[in-house]
Amino acid sequence: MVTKRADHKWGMVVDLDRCTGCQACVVACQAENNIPINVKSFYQQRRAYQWIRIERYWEGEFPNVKAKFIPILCQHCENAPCEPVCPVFATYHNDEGVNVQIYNRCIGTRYCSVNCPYTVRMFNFWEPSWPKSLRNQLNPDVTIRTRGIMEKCTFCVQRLRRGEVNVERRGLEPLTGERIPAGERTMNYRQMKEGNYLPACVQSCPTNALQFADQHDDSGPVKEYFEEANEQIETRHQGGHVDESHTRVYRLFEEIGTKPNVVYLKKVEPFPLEKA
Amino acid sequence: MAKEPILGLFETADNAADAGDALKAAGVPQTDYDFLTDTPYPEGAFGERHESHRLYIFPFVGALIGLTVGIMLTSMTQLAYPLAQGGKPILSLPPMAVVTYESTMLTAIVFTIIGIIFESRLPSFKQGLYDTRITEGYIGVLVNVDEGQLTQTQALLTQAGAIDVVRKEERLTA
Amino acid sequence: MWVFPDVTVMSREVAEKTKSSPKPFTIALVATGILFILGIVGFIARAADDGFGEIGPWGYYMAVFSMVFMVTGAAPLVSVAFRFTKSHWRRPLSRVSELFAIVGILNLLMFIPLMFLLPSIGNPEVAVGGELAVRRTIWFEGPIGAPHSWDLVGVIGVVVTSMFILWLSALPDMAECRHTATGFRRWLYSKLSGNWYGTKRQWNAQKAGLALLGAFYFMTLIFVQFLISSDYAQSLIPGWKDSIFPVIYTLTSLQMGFGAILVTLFIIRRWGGYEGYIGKSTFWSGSKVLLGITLLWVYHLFAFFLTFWYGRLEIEQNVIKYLVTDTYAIVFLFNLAFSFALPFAVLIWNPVRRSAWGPALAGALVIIGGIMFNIRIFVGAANAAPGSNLYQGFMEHVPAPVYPDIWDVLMVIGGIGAAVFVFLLATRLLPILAIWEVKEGALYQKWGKFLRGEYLILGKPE
Amino acid sequence: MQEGKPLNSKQVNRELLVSILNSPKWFFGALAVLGFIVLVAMSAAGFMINQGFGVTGLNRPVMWGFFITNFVFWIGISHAGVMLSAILRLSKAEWRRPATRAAEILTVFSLMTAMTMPLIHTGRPWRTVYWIYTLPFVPYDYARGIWPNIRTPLVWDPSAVYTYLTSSILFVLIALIPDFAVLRDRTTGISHRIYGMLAMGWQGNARQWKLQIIAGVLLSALILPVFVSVHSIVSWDFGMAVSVKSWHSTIFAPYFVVGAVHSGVSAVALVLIILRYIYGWQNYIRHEHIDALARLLIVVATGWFYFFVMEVIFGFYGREADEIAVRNFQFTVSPWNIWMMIFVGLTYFAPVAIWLSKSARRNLWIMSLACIIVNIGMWLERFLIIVPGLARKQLLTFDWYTYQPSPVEWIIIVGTFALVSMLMLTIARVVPLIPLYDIKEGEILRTEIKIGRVTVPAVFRED
Repeated sequence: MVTKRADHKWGMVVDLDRCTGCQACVVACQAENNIPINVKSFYQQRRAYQWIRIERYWEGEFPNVKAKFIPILCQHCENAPCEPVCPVFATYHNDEGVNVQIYNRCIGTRYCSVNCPYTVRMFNFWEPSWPKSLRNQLNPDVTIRTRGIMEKCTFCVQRLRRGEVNVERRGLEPLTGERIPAGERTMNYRQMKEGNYLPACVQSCPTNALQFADQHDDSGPVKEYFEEANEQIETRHQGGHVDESHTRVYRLFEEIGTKPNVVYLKKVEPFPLEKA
Repeated sequence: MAKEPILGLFETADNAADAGDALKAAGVPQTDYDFLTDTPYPEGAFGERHESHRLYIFPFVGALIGLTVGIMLTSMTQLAYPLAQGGKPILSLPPMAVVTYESTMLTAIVFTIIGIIFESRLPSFKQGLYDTRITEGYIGVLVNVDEGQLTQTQALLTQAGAIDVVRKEERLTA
Repeated sequence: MWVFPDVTVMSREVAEKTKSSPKPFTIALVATGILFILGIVGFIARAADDGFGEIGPWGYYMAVFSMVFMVTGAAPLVSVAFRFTKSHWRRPLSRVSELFAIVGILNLLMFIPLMFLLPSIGNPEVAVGGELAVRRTIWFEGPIGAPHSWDLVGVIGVVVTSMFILWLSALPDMAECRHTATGFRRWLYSKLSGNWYGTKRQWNAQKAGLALLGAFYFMTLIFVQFLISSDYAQSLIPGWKDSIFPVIYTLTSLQMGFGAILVTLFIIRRWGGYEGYIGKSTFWSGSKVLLGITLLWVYHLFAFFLTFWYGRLEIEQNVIKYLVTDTYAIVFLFNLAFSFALPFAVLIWNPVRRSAWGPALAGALVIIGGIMFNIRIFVGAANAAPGSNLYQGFMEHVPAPVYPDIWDVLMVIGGIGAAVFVFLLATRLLPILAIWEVKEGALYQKWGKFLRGEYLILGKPE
Repeated sequence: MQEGKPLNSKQVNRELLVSILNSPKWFFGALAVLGFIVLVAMSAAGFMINQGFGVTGLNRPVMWGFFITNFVFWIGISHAGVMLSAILRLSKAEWRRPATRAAEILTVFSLMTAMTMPLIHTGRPWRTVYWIYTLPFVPYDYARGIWPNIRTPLVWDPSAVYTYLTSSILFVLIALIPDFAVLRDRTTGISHRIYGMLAMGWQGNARQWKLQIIAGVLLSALILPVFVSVHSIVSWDFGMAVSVKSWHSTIFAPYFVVGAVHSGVSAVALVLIILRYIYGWQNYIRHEHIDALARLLIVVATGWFYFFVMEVIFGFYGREADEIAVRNFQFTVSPWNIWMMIFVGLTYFAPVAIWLSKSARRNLWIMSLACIIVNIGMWLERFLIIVPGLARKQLLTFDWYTYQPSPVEWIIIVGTFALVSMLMLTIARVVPLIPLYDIKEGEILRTEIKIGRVTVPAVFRED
C-alpha cells in the first residue's frame, strides 16, 4: 500500500532555447545514480545507459546547417503506457506525479520499454561493473541494479527524500544549509520549494535550461508553464484551435495522450535558415 | 439368488444383434445384458437399451463457478492493490472480462471432463467379465443371469452364433 | 423422422403455389406497398427540407440503405457458400437466399442519391496553411471519380453478379415450369430458360458456372462492403482509424442475411404450405452457423473496444465515447442485446436449435440488432464532423446525438417495407423452392437399416 | 469422398500400433540426435541467463526479438489441433478421422515449447515465478498480498495459455481411453499395468461409447472459444502497445488467429505426411485426406490474406508519420523489403497456386514442400510485424536502430524445433497417433448409394 504523502506534483521544464547540448546533465545523472560507465561497445550496440540523453538533430543542408539539441528523459507521464503493461506491478504512478520503478519486483519482461514512446527505459543487458578507482564514487542513497531489470530516470527520488528529511527533521535548507525558522518546520513537506530540492541534471545545468519544481509551487516560473500547457489541452478539448506561433510551451508527442509531467519550450530562431 | 455374469463372444455384429433379440425373447430384462465393442456402433444398432445421462449439467455448473471465481479474483486483486497505472481506473473492467472469460472456460471444461468420467462409470477397475478379444473386433454380449439359468443362457448365446462363451469360474481357473 | 418429398408431386405443387396468391399474401403485399409509398414521401420531404448539399441530415437514409445492402448482399452468399461445402441441408434454402438478389435492384436505386451526398476527398474551400485540405480515405489522393463513381461501380457489380447467380440456379426450374406456366410467367420462363433441356453437358456447365460466379461474388461482395463501410462510415469520422471495422460490417451483414433467410424459411414453411419440403435439419444446421457468426461478431466487437480502450489515444477515447459509451449508448446497448445477447441465449439450447421457430426467432432478433448497428454507425458517421470539420486531423470533441424526425422514421420503415414488397413480388416471379436442388438431394439422402437401427445415409457425390 | 479398401479391426490394431509395439531401428538414433540439439540449445540458454542479455542481439529500441517471434509462432502451430479436431468434429467431416489426434498432440507440445520462450526471454528467469503463477486460480503470494497486475496482456497470456493447455491435455486423454484399453489388452508386464491404469477399466459397453462420442463433440464446442481467445490475447500483447504504431491495430486479434490456423493446419498436414512415410500408414492417411486439408487451407489462406491486406491498408490509411516510417522500413528498406516479399510469396501466393491443382494436392512431396514454405512464411510474418515496429518506434529518429540476431538466439530457435520433433517422436512410441476407434467407426459406418449405374460412397448418420 502506498502511504498518502503531501499532494506534490513534480514537474520539469526543458528550455530548448537555452540548451547548448553540453552533456553536463548526462554526466551528473551518471554520477548521481550509480549508472555504469558507458564504454564504446555499449554505444555501438545501442545499449548505453543514459537516463537523460541529448538527442542531436541536424537542420538544413550543408553549408548552412544547424545542430539542434533536445534533452530526453523519462517524461513521468500521467497516462504512462509503460505502467499498466507490467505483469508484476514493478512500475506504477505514485501520488507525487512520479513514475516509479521498483527494482526488486522487476523480472525484465521489457514490455514497459517496448511500450515507452520516448524509449527512455534502460535495460541492464550486462551485470554493471565499475573500475576499482570508482568504488568510493558510488552514491550510497541509490541502489546498484543487477542485470536483467529495467531502470530509468526517477527525478532523483533519493534527493527528494533527503530534502524532505532535511526540511522536516533537521530544519535545514537542503542546498544552502541555513536553518529554517522553527515556526515553518512543519511535517507537510511544504518547505520543499523550488530550488531547495533539485535533481542532479537540473543542478548541474550551466544554462538553466532545466527547471524543476512542484507544479503547484508559485514561487517560480515552472507553474506558469504547466498552466499554459494544460490550457492548450483544454482548448483542444473544447474544439478550439491553438495558435502554435504564439506559444513556446509544448509536450512531447501530445497526440499520444500520455500527458507528460515534463514540458518543453520551443527554440526561438533569431537567425532562421534562409531557404536554400 | 445372486446374478452371475456370462460373456458371449461374436465374430460379426449381426450375430451379436441376433443374440440380443434372442435374449429379449427369452425375457431377460434389458438392464441385464450389454454389448461390449471396440467400436462406437451407432446408438440402438443392437437394439440395446437407451442410456440416459445428465452430462450437459456439468459444463453449466462449472461455467457458473468459474465466472464467480473469476470476477471475485480479478476485482478483489485490483481493489486490494490500488496502484494508479497509466491513468487507468483502479477497477478496470475490460481486462477483468478477459481473465474472467478464461477462468469460466477452464472450469467449464474441467467439470465436463469430470462429468464424462463420472457418467461413463469410470474408473471401474473391478470390472466384471471381459475378454481381450473384444478389442480385436469381436463383439461381447455380457449377460447377468441367475446362477440357475447360466447353462441355458450359454446355450442361447452359442446357438445365436457365439464362437466362445466365457464364464467366471473358467476365467478364475485360467 | 422426416421423409423425403415425392419429387413429381413437389414440382407440380411448387409451380401451383408460385402462381396462386392467397389472401394473407395479398394483404402483406398491399401493406408493404403502402410503406413503400410512405418511404418515398419521406425521401422527397427530406430532399425538399435539406437538399443534397450536406450529408448530415441523410444519416438515417444511409442507415436504411446499408440495412438493405447488408441483407441483399449477404443472403445469396449463403447458398453459394454451402453449395461449395456440398451440404445437403442448404438445398431447401438456396432459392430463398438467391431471391434476395432481386431486392438488390431496389438497393441500387437507393444508392444513387448517396453517391452525390458523399463529400469529396479534397476540399478547396477549407485550405489549411495554404494547401488543399484532404480527408483520410482508403482512396488516398484517389483515382478519377473516387470515391463516388467507384462505389457505384462496386454496388452495380454486386447486384449484377447476384442476379446472374439467381438466373443460373433458377434455370432448370424455369425450364421445368415453362410449359405448365401461363401468360407472363410462361413468356418470362421461356425467354430466360432459353434452350435448356437438361443435357449432361448443360448440367455440368451450370454447376461450373455457379461455382465460378460464386467465388467471384464472394470476393466482390467482401470488397464492396469494405468500400462502403470505410467510405460512408469510417472516413466520415476524422481520425477514426479502425482496421477491424470492415470485418465487423461484413459479419453483421452475414448475420442479417442469414437471419432474413431463416425467418423467410419459417414463414413459408409455417404458412406457405412448404412444410413437406423444408426439413428440420435445415433449421438445425442453419442455427449452428448463425450461432457461430453471432459469437464471431461479438468477438470482433470486443477486439475493437479493448484496443481502443487500452490505447488511451485522445481520438480513440472520443470514438468510443461517440459510438459506444456516451452519445449513442442506448442504440449500442440495443445493438449488443439484439445482435449477441438475445440470439445467443436463444440458440445455446439444443432443443431450441432443433426446432423450426427457435432459429427463426434468433434470425428476427439478429435483424433488429443489425438495424440498430446501422443506425448507430451511419447516423453517427454522417453527423460526426459537419462542414469543414471533416477535414480536420481528428474529431477533437464528441458531438451530440441526432434523433430521427418524422421524415427519417418514414424513410426507415419505408425502406424496410419496400424491401419486403419487392421480395414478395419476387416470390410470385420464381418458385421459392429450388426444385432441382431438392430433387438432387433426394437422390443422395435416404433412410437405411444398419443392424437393428434405422439411420440416415448421406451420399457425397465425388 | 472415401477411398481405399475396407479394413477390419485386427488389421487396424496391428498396423496402427506398430509405432508402439515394435520400434524401428532408426528410432533411438533419431531421438539421440534431436536430444543432442536440444541439449545444446539448453546450454546456450543457460549461458545467456548466466551472462545476461548482452549476448543476444537485442538493443534499446528493439527489446523483443527472436524469442517473442518464436513464441508467437509456436502458439500459432498449437492452433492446428483444436482447429482440426474441433471444427471437423462439429461439422462431422469424415476425413477428420486420421488427423485429429496427431493434431491435438502437436497442440500440446507446441504450446509447452512456446511457453518456455517468454520465460527465458525475461531478464531474471529465476523470478518469473511471480509472473507465471497467474493462473485464473493461482494468483501468487497470498501471504504478502502481492497480486498479479491483471491489467497487462502479459497476465492474460498465461491465463489463456494455461487454460488452453489444460483443456487440450484433458481432451487428448479422454479421447485416448478406448485406445489405452486396446493397448492394455496387447501389452504385458509393467506397461500393461500403466495402460490399464490409464484405460481406467474401460470395457467398451454402450454407455461408455455413447459418452465418449458426446464428449468429443461437447469438448470441441467448449475448446473452440478458448482456442480463439488464446491467439487473440497473444496478439493483444502487441495490439495494446499504443507506442508502437504499427502494432496498435484493432484487427490484430482475428488476423493472428487466422494466421495461426493457416500455419498450424499446414504443420499438421506435414506431420501426417511424415507419419505416413515413417510408419507406412498408407491405408489410413490417404491422399484424399491430404487433399481435403489442402482445400481447407486454400480457404484459410485466402481469409488470412484478406486480413493482411486490411492491416496494411489501414496502416497507410492513418497517414501518420510514425506509422508511414514503419511501413517504409518494412516495404522499402533492404533487407526488410526482400524478407517482406519472400514472406508474402511463401505464405500466400506460392502455396495457394500449388493447392489449386488437384495433381499437386495429391503429390505428397509437393504438399510437404508447400506446408514447409507456409510455415517459413508465417515465422517471417511474426518477425516482420515485431521487429520493424520496434526499430521505427515513434518519431525520435535519433533512437531508430535495427536488429541483428546473435548466434545464441539462432541456436535456441533451432533447439525449439528439435524439441517439438523429439517430443512428437517420443509420444508416437507411447500412444497411437491415429485414433484406432475413430478409424474403426469410419469403417463400419461407410456404405454406398446406387444411383442408376453409379455407386456413390456414403456414410450412416445418427441424425
